[in-house]
Amino acid sequence: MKGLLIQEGDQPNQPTRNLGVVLSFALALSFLCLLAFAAFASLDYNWNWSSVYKYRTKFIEGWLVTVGVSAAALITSCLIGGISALATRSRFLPLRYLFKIYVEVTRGTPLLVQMLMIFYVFADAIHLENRYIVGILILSLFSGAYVSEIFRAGIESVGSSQLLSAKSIGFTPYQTFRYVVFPQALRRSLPALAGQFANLIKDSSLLSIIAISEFTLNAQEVNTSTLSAFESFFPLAIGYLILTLPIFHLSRRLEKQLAFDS
Amino acid sequence: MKGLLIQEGDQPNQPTRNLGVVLSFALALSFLCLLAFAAFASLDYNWNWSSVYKYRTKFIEGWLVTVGVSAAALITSCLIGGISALATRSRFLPLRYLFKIYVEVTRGTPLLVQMLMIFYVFADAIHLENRYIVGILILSLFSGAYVSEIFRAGIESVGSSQLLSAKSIGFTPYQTFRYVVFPQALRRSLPALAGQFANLIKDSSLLSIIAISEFTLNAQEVNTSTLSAFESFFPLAIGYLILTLPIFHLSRRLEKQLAFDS
Amino acid sequence: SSGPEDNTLVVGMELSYPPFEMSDENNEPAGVSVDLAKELGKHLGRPVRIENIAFAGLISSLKTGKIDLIISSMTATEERAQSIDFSTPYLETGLCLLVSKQSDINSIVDADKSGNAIAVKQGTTGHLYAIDHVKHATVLPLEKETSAVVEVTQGKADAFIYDQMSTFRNWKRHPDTTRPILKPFKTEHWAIGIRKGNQELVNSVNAFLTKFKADGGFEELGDRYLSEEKKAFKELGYPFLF
Amino acid sequence: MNLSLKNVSKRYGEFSALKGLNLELDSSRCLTLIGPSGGGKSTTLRLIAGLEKADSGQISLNGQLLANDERKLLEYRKSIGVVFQAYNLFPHLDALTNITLPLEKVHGFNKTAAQSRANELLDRLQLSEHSHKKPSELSGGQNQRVAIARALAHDPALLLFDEPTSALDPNMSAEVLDVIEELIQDGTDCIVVTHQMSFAKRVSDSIAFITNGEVAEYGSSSDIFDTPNTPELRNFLEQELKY
Amino acid sequence: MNLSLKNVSKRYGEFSALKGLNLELDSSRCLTLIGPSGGGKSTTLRLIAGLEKADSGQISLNGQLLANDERKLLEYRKSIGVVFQAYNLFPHLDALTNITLPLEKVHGFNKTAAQSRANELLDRLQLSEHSHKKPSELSGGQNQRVAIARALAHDPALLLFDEPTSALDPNMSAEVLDVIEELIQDGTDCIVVTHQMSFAKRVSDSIAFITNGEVAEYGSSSDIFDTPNTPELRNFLEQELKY
Ligand SMILES: Nc1ncnc2c1ncn2[C@@H]1O[C@H](COP(=O)(O)OP(=O)(O)OP(=O)(O)O)[C@@H](O)[C@H]1O
Ligand SMILES: Nc1ncnc2c1ncn2[C@@H]1O[C@H](COP(=O)(O)OP(=O)(O)OP(=O)(O)O)[C@@H](O)[C@H]1O
Ligand SMILES: [Mg+2]
Ligand SMILES: [Mg+2]
Repeated sequence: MKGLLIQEGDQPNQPTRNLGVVLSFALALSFLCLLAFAAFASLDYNWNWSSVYKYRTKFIEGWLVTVGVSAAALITSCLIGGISALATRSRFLPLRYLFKIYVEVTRGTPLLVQMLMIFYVFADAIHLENRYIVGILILSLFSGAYVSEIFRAGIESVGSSQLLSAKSIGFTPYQTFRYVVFPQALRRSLPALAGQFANLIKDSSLLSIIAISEFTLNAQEVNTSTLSAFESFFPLAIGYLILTLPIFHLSRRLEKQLAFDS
Repeated sequence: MKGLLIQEGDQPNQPTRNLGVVLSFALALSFLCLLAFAAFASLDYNWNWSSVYKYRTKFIEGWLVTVGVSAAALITSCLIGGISALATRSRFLPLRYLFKIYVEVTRGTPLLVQMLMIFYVFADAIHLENRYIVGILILSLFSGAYVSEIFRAGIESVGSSQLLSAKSIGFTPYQTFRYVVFPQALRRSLPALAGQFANLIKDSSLLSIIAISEFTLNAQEVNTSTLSAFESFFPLAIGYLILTLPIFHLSRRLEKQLAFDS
Repeated sequence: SSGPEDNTLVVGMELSYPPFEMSDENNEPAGVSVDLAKELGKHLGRPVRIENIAFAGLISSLKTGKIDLIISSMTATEERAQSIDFSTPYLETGLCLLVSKQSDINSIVDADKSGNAIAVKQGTTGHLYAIDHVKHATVLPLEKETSAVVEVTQGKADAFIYDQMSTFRNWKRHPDTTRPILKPFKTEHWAIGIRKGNQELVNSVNAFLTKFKADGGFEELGDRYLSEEKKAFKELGYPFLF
Repeated sequence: MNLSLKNVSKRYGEFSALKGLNLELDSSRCLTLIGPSGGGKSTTLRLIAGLEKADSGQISLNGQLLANDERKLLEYRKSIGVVFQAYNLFPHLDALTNITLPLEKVHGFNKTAAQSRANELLDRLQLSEHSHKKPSELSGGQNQRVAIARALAHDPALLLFDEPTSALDPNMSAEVLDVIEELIQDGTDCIVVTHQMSFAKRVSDSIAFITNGEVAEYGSSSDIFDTPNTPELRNFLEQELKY
Repeated sequence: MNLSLKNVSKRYGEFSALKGLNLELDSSRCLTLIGPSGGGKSTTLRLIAGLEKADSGQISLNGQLLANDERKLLEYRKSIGVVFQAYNLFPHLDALTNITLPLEKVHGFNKTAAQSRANELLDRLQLSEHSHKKPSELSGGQNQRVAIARALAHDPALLLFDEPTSALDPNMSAEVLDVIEELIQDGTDCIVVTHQMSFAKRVSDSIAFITNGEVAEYGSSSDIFDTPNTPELRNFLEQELKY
């Protein structure tokens, strides 16, 4: 039992502690599995897994679309978010308010509305026809507003003594940002950022409304085709977890690596 | 032109600066409005506003459902998030991992899947029939996982010298949390928290799939009923902004009030 | 849902397919299916409650006992019949096309050319038809009917496969930019969905439908909700829905 | 005070900050820790304050072994006052609240009593004008004085000061010294880390010379300053004289 | 160095930290700022360093008015070295990188040159063993020494030190003093804030006494210490002697 409790002064790599970690994890997981099992057992439902298996290529194709679109949007949204975070702190006020309005309105309205408006109104006006490109753009703009706020919070968490110090050693504003503010802000932003990336991946499912046949849409189509209520949600959940868990894991590792005590 | 630029040493309440702020805001807003106007003007679409007006009660009723459900879920998700943030730092490892798994799986899978699974499987198993209660619960569990991570990041951003200091003045762990960690963590978490609350409000639209006739669903139904593609998205966007903008505003004000320099 | 002591008849439908399933200005369920459900309730002597459920969730809700019946313009397909039972059909309609006003497409064969894009609404029989039969054109499965129409008006899609009545109504809504090709290339039947193993209810529903039809109930519903369509279909020489 | 540290060691990761430190004092009113920078003075102070746990060895104060149990440690910590080398004030609270918070929440003062006590100390340390500034708005010496006020406010039985006058001008240092001397007179024990030998000479009756994670030499004030035994200490004190 | 501050004032919100400060030095190698805590010494230093802007008044160094333009200020800041009272090291970088980063990014050293320069200084300040620790893992004096090393590394023309030896033992203080004296010999100018009058006496040729946001008195080292004019300064120095 003692291995399941950790003491304040414990070193992270003691053998009893490692055993405790594995045991605790197993305990927690099996508890949850049991719960799920009990719930499903009480459900009077006629499972039909073979038809889900039949449609496996549909799952895989959808998943790949989701991966591609999300990856592209992830990078673009970081760019947009970074620029916007800086612009909302710009000394040129119209620019600052432009981006502030962008951030608030984008975070304040549903992605659904933005998706339809941008695709059928704005993209149409400038004759941007490729739905994948527009889709990635919409997703990036949406997520970028959140990333912008996350970065802003990170930037503001850097104490003024750090900025004074950076100035004193002759850093330009850019160097101050690059070597002092950014590393510290990144460390503080990582958890929120990882959450936002997971959101982006999941939000990409809304691209189905402009007929991009991504993972969720395809899974639901399988459900419709096979008239199953639940079966295809298992591959769906797993498919998203395959993408999101590594992000969380990576973020945790980076958090540890970049850790510093202020 | 000069009023549109702010200098480093500027005091926030100089009259030229105030004028600059208003002007800049107006400039930015009109630029965006112009852009929107141009895009809509180029759209060849047969607008039909009267039918939207006809369905106003439908909008209002849906909006009220969204407000009620979101408000309830917001409070519950903060509770769940707070408990979970503490539990993921608990010294009792099985508890810690239980909540870690909860947080990662919940953030890692689509709300859609969770909604259907919990409503049709888990709630059914324990004979919880009221869809509003179940809906609020699902939403709170989902959002709670995000809140948990936001709190965790905030808690971890408090420097160890603060904890040492709190210990030295004889604070109990609870008092340390209450008077030292929480206020500092809250300040750092506010921007992410506000974003998450906005997300929760918007995510409540997914409750439509368990037949809760909330705002988005009703707005879409009006669109289908009147065979309109865009009209009801305007009230929809405004309806959500009425809920989300005050949150952002409040968060900004609190951020300023609680500001401190480390 | 209905316990043994509560004999309310819970009817599931998605209230987004006017004039069959919709909400009125007071946000109350209304439309052909709602009236039909109420008539059925009267016939069975049970109070009726309408549950508004997304189309994709209807069958799950029925199977898990959250509702007793589906009356939601649901086409009785073979696949669906494997997991739920259907009453005798109460309406016949067909899939047809909505195309852009300038388009020279006149049939599904014209539309199914490589380089063309055909819009469908996700999960509808039009979608299923497209999956099985559209060989050359790209299929655009859209979540919303209105999006599909906009795709056609903007030339993003060359045709939209949908049922006759809706196609007619969408054309009426956008007469300057669209053109309907109302001749059906596939007919289908709507029926009431009932949970499997409930033969008694199937029988009484069927009995009701027969009686309702004989009493001219459907004629009356058509006049109440679809008078314009009824007239137009008569002029075009297509059989009307009921 | 009766203080005993037996073979106390403390590691930070790979690094040994204390390597079996020994110190045995029978009765001392004020102990001064001196020694080169990085020698382990602050670490020793943190261990005696019960803020960190030694990896091995025993610490006892007035015959009582320092508890291992958090609840007892908590009681112990309530009876001491600590001034950290980096002050460690709470950055989100103003000077006044930094002092009143522990009084109200830990020592059961009501709000007015806490404020009047805090103001009394702030007055004495010439900070009344600055009581509503947050730590980031105070000068170095002002921060240090607030930290001193916080440590003194609840009349602790034992004071632990880590270079309490390093940021203060001679005037202010003298004032702080007066306060400390008064407290010692009134029966408070204290342990002070300092680099100012004059300070050590004036207030303390015993001195320990900590270098390289060990106590190289300790004894009464006069012994240490007049007849240092180890070459390290002799060398350390010589520099002081030269300069 | 030729330094002139004319009627310099600086407010923080409602609070006047400097209230029209005047100082005129024709040629001085090392100026020491002394005065009571909260008097405005650190603020004056930050203004001279071009890190904050005065609300009114003029500062000129060697005949050159301190630029208002950011680009020129940047060039100026590259030519100085600052040690802050709270050290202000970068918490996310280890000691070595804290020193090499500005060398590499601002002064164009390549990586090896920067490291060897940093190690040379770390050696001299007895920190080689701790070069891979982050600031939170260093003792108070070690942090201060890293800050000193960072300020010296690029051989600045002007050094600004805010109580550079407050956390150092006499031994280490002497070492730092030696370094500073060598630099002054080699032509570096310096301005030092200190509370240690012995330090002031030893290294500086001129002294300014700052109190209450003003320079109450300034002059050559000997003038100030031997014949103080103002009662404030006399009082200030008396305490020092007493103690
Ligand atoms: N968290 C840590 N990780 C690694 N080393 C540490 C840590 N904390 C302290 N040390 C090391 O332990 C040694 C003793 O530190 P301590 O703060 O006790 O020194 P000190 O005697 O107070 O020095 P100073 O007079 O400079 O304050 C130092 O060499 C320091 O680098
Ligand atoms: N950001 C700020 N907001 C308000 N007041 C400030 C701020 N910064 C400094 N002050 C005040 O300005 C005055 C001068 O501060 P400064 O740091 O220059 O003093 P100092 O002479 O260096 O004192 P010390 O010897 O204690 O370091 C102090 O009274 C301080 O409280
Ligand atoms: Mg120390
Ligand atoms: Mg100062």
